[in-house]
Amino acid sequence: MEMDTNLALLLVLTPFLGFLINVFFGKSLGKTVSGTIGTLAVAISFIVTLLLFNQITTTGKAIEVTLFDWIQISNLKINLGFLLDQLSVLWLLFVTGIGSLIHLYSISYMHDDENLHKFFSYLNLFVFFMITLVIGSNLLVLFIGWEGVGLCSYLLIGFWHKNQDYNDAAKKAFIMNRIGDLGLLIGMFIIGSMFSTLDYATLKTAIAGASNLNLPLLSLAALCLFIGACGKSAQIPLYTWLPDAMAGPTPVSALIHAATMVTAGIFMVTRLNFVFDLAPDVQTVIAVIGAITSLVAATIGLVQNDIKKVLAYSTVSQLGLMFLALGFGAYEVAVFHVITHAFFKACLFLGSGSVIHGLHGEQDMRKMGGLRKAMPITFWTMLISSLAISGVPFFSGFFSKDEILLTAFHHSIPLYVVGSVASIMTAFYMFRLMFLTFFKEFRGTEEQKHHLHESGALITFPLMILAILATFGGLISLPGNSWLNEYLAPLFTKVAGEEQHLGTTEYTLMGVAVLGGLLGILIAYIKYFKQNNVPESDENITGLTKVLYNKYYVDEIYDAIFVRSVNGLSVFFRDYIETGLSTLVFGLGKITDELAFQGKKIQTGSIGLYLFVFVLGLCAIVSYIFLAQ
Amino acid sequence: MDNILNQIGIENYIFLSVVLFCIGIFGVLYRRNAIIVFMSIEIMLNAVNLLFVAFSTYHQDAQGQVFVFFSMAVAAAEVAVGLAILVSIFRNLGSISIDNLKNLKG
Amino acid sequence: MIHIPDLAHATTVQVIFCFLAFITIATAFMTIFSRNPIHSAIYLVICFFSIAGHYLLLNAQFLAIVHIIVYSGAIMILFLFTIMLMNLNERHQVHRPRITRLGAIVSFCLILIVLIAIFINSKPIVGGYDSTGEDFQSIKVLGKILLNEYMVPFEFASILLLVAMIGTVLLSKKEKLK
Amino acid sequence: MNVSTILIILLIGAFATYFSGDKLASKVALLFSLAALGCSVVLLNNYNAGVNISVICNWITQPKIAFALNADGLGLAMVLLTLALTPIIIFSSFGNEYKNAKSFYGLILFMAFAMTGTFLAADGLLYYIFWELALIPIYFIALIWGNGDADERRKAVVKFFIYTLAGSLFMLTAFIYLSQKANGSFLIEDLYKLELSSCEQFWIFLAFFFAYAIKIPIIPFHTWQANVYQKAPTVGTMLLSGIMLKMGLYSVIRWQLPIAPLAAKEYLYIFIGLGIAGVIYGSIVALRQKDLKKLLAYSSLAHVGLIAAGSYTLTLDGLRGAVLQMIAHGFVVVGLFYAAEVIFRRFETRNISELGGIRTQAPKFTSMFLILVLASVALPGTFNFVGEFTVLYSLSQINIWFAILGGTTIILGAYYMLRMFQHVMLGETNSKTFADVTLNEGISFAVIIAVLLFFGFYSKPITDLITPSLETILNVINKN
Repeated sequence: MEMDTNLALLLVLTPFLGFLINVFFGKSLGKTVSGTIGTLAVAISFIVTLLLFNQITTTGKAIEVTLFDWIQISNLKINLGFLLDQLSVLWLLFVTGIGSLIHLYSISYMHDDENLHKFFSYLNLFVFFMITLVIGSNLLVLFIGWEGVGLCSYLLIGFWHKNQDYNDAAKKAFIMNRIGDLGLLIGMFIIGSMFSTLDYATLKTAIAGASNLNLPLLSLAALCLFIGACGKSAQIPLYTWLPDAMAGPTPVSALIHAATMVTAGIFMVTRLNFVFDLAPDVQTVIAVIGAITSLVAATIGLVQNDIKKVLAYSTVSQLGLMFLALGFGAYEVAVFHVITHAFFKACLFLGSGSVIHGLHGEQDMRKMGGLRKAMPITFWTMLISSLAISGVPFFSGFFSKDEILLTAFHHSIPLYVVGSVASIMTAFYMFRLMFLTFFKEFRGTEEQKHHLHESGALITFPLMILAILATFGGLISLPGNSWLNEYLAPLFTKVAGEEQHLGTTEYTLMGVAVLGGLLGILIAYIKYFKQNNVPESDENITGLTKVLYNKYYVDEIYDAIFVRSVNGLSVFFRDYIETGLSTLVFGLGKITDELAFQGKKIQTGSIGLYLFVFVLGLCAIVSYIFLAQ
Repeated sequence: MDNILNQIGIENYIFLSVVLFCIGIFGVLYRRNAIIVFMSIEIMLNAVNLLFVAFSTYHQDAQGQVFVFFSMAVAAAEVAVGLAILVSIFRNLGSISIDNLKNLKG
Repeated sequence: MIHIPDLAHATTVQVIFCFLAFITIATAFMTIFSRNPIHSAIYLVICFFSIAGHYLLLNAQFLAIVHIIVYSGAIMILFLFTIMLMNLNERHQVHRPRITRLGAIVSFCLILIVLIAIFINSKPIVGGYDSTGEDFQSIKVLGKILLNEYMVPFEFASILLLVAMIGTVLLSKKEKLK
Repeated sequence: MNVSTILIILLIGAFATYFSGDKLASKVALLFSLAALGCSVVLLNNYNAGVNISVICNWITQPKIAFALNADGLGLAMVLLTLALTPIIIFSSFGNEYKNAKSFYGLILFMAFAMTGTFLAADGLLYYIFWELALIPIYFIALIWGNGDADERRKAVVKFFIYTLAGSLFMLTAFIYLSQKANGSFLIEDLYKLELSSCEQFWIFLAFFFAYAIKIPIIPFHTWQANVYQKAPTVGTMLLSGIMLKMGLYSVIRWQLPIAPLAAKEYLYIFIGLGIAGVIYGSIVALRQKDLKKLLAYSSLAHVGLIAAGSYTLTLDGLRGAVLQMIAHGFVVVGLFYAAEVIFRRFETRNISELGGIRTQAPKFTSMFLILVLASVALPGTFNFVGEFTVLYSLSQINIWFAILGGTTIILGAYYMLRMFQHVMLGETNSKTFADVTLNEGISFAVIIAVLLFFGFYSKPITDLITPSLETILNVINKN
């Protein structure tokens, strides 16, 4: 046990140590050292994770570590403790693994930034919180990480803090997340009061052992928890922060807003699968919201011109697919897609980062093109990832996406259709991105053209690793013979048996999905390669495209409904209610003043009158005392 | 020694005092001349003193008389100071009608 | 109830009391109604003397004498001096508004009725004037009480008088014009 | 050694500071406040070791007023809060020059004395005396050393003074009535033992409520707050918001609830509702404030609303969360006002629209400010989260809607605080130069932040300290 505690602490605290070193000494250490320390810290965590992974797979038993009491509530005692089981270690693997790669990438990518040490300290802090989120043994420790990663996201989106637009985006991300956090908190309150525990293990036994559960209340709890997941994992209606979050440096987008943090919602739902299993209505809600999100985000992604925005909407869309799977109780499928998605989306983001780096900050695809020759490694890795995300057979995305659609087909045909349409769109916009960026002629300025070059080894190396993973990642869960399902089996109460057999239906569906993906690619090929279309400039966009381009005006609607009304209310309160109340209080003073002024007039100064009144009063008092009894 | 009240009755003293006291009040209200007002006050004081002495005899106790003694001392002081104030007022205002003293007017 | 002495069978003491009471009330009234302040003062002296007579009647000789000295002597002289100093006479009298007079009379009646009503209402225990026979009001006894039991207030009375004296001197001193 | 030692040290300190002259005053004051803190820590040790450190002796016989200081866990926790914040507050003022410094620092110590007394007093009238005593120094501090137009300031400060005084009179009336019922005794145990009818309790509760609602402040009795916070010198604002507000909240737990439990139970929903209305209202008003200190004042309003709501739940969680949150809020609000002061020292303005772009010039200051902002919005890992979570949990036990509405503070709080942070600290580099924190300033911030983070992860010492006394109080509340 001692050993496990030390390992767990090592796992958590190394990134934190890296954070502290970079905060306090980063500037004096110099850029390279600072970056190396940051990377090493995460790499050590990765190594520890590998050790733990080894231990888990051999023993098959979860490691529980309890550090100390954290919060005491009458019927709840919340420990600060860790739970390292199959799920958390799996998550850790790609958090720290991809984290290390992205740290490595950042050393080169951020090298020109004067605040590099700060960047690395934030990244390390993020990894620290993400690890806490994943390995917490109860919901509240998860919540530390949950809010912590939100904070790091805030810090990193607003990393270039001189630009108030970026700061707005950061603030928006934080606040949107907090809306979800409130839901998560409320869910925790309900669960806490129902079962007197927030600890996963205890909770699981409590739910399994409970005889007459208050199911409506539990469903409410599940719904609240799902709202929390919506915030963090950017689902309708709380998804608008994620595209804006692209204001941050690209490695951040890759790490936080694609691979790790946004999957926290899926992690949480998977963690609490035993709660959600008991709330079928909520599961339906999750599935529907997931499907709608995936479709809506995909449609918006169709017309975006900012390379990172496309990827952002693609992320939202993919997350929607994952929730679709979660909604059907197919947790392992969702987890599978999380992993493959982490690989290819990280790769895509890093690749786009490489492109942006090569073009000195240009993000508009209309000003790119023909980069294939100048940046071959970037091109090939991104191509592989795009194939993966489009669901082209034998790339990782094919397996995971196919399983999701398969699950959907078994449960609900309409949602299956929605999911499939979203997948076709995904293939289309991804290849739209590829064609616009890497093929044809370069459309930027001459000077940019002059400076075009492939990025350095530190950037391309992570790209290559990720591309390999994106290609072969699917092997962990082949249809019919899934290592992942077996690995995760101890977590789930329901036995996922139905996907095991492969029949004609399944093969047909697979074929349909592949055809759909290829169809999407084909349309993109015709439109952007054959016909050589380039998206029009902003002013000329009209009709439906304009609606899509402006993201259905959701931001504007939210702004009008919530932000403006709250601000208007604030001004109203400040200018009217506050002054009104203040006047009321001063009014009491004024009334007293006025009474005194009127009372003053009684004081005529005539002693005779005073005496007369005095005698009358004397009479009254004396007769009251002596005669009234 | 025979108690004198056997022949007169305490109530007669009480009524005498009451009447005297009321005359004092009447005088205070009726006259505007500050000096006469003062005199009225003296009458009131004496009414009370008289009652004290009567009760002192009634109870065969000297306490009442002691009190009268003190009240005389206070009265003497009061009159002395009061008249000095009056003199001072007269010197400044040229009149001692209390109608002129309206500094208390709000 | 008001016990009106039967004049025909009145004892000497009763006659004296009635006489003194009449003088007291009459002169008190005259004090107030005299137009000339000096007359008022003189009536007041008579009134005080009659009260001293009451004290004597009640066998409080020491008090009677002190009363004469303090009131009829010191205080009245002060009054007279002041009046004369100010040179007041009838001409200074302001005409009194009717309302004031009415008010004064109303208060007079009211307070008289109230007080008398109280005394009647509270039914004083009349009769049974027992005499302990002890001497309680001779100069000797009073002196002992004053200087034993009431020594501190007695001393304070002296301080009071001293303060009054200083105050009077200060007040009546003519301020120097600057 | 007993708790009166602390009071004596503070009182002597106040006079010593006054007589030490303008130059030495600040140092002497700091010395005495630290001595008091040390003394309280020693006493805390004694208390934990089971030594009786309470005092009770007769003071005035007619009416029967005892000089009774009762040091239980709750009282000690509040005393520690007061005495830990006082040195920080004094130390934080080292960068400023004050006219007539000896009176200034003397008054600060005197106020600490009165507030400590309030937290310790176990006799109704003694408590009332301390309660009112605390008002006098802050009146002078705000009036004489405040900022802004003198007339405006006088208006705001006098309003505050009279308003709170008027509220306290209701409390005095209640105490007198209670002592009549308790055979002339004002002792808290005797008052606890009273069995009042529900009608009596209602009026007593209301009388207390006026005093406390104005002091805390609960809407709609808060109108004095923002103006006074703005006009008072920052030291005064820190004293007011850091400690004095807690007097009201503490008194709710110590006096109001146990003495009138029936009324508290009957009108539970109304008072929790008022607290939560304060949370939402305060947060919304804070959004569009132009003055930094005013914004912080309204954020205070929101936070204390939540604390009050927690206290009125009458559950152990609610009370405990309220106390934890009181302490956490005490520290964080002092830190935030100090940050406002640091900005004011350099830019001579607190107008949010005139600030911005400080981050590039003062990274250390920015980090510290950010941590305070995050603590204020109750990020997990900070002390405030522990309190806020506990309070919200207790609210959810009463009614889930309370938790949801009260929970809006985590959204709105984040909104106005980050909005403020963005406009004050971020953006294009400011044209005016902003020197980073000095050593003195850094120490003050570091201490506050250390406290917030330490207890954020390990609040057990405080929880263990306050729980027994809160349980006692709850027993009194639930005795029927």
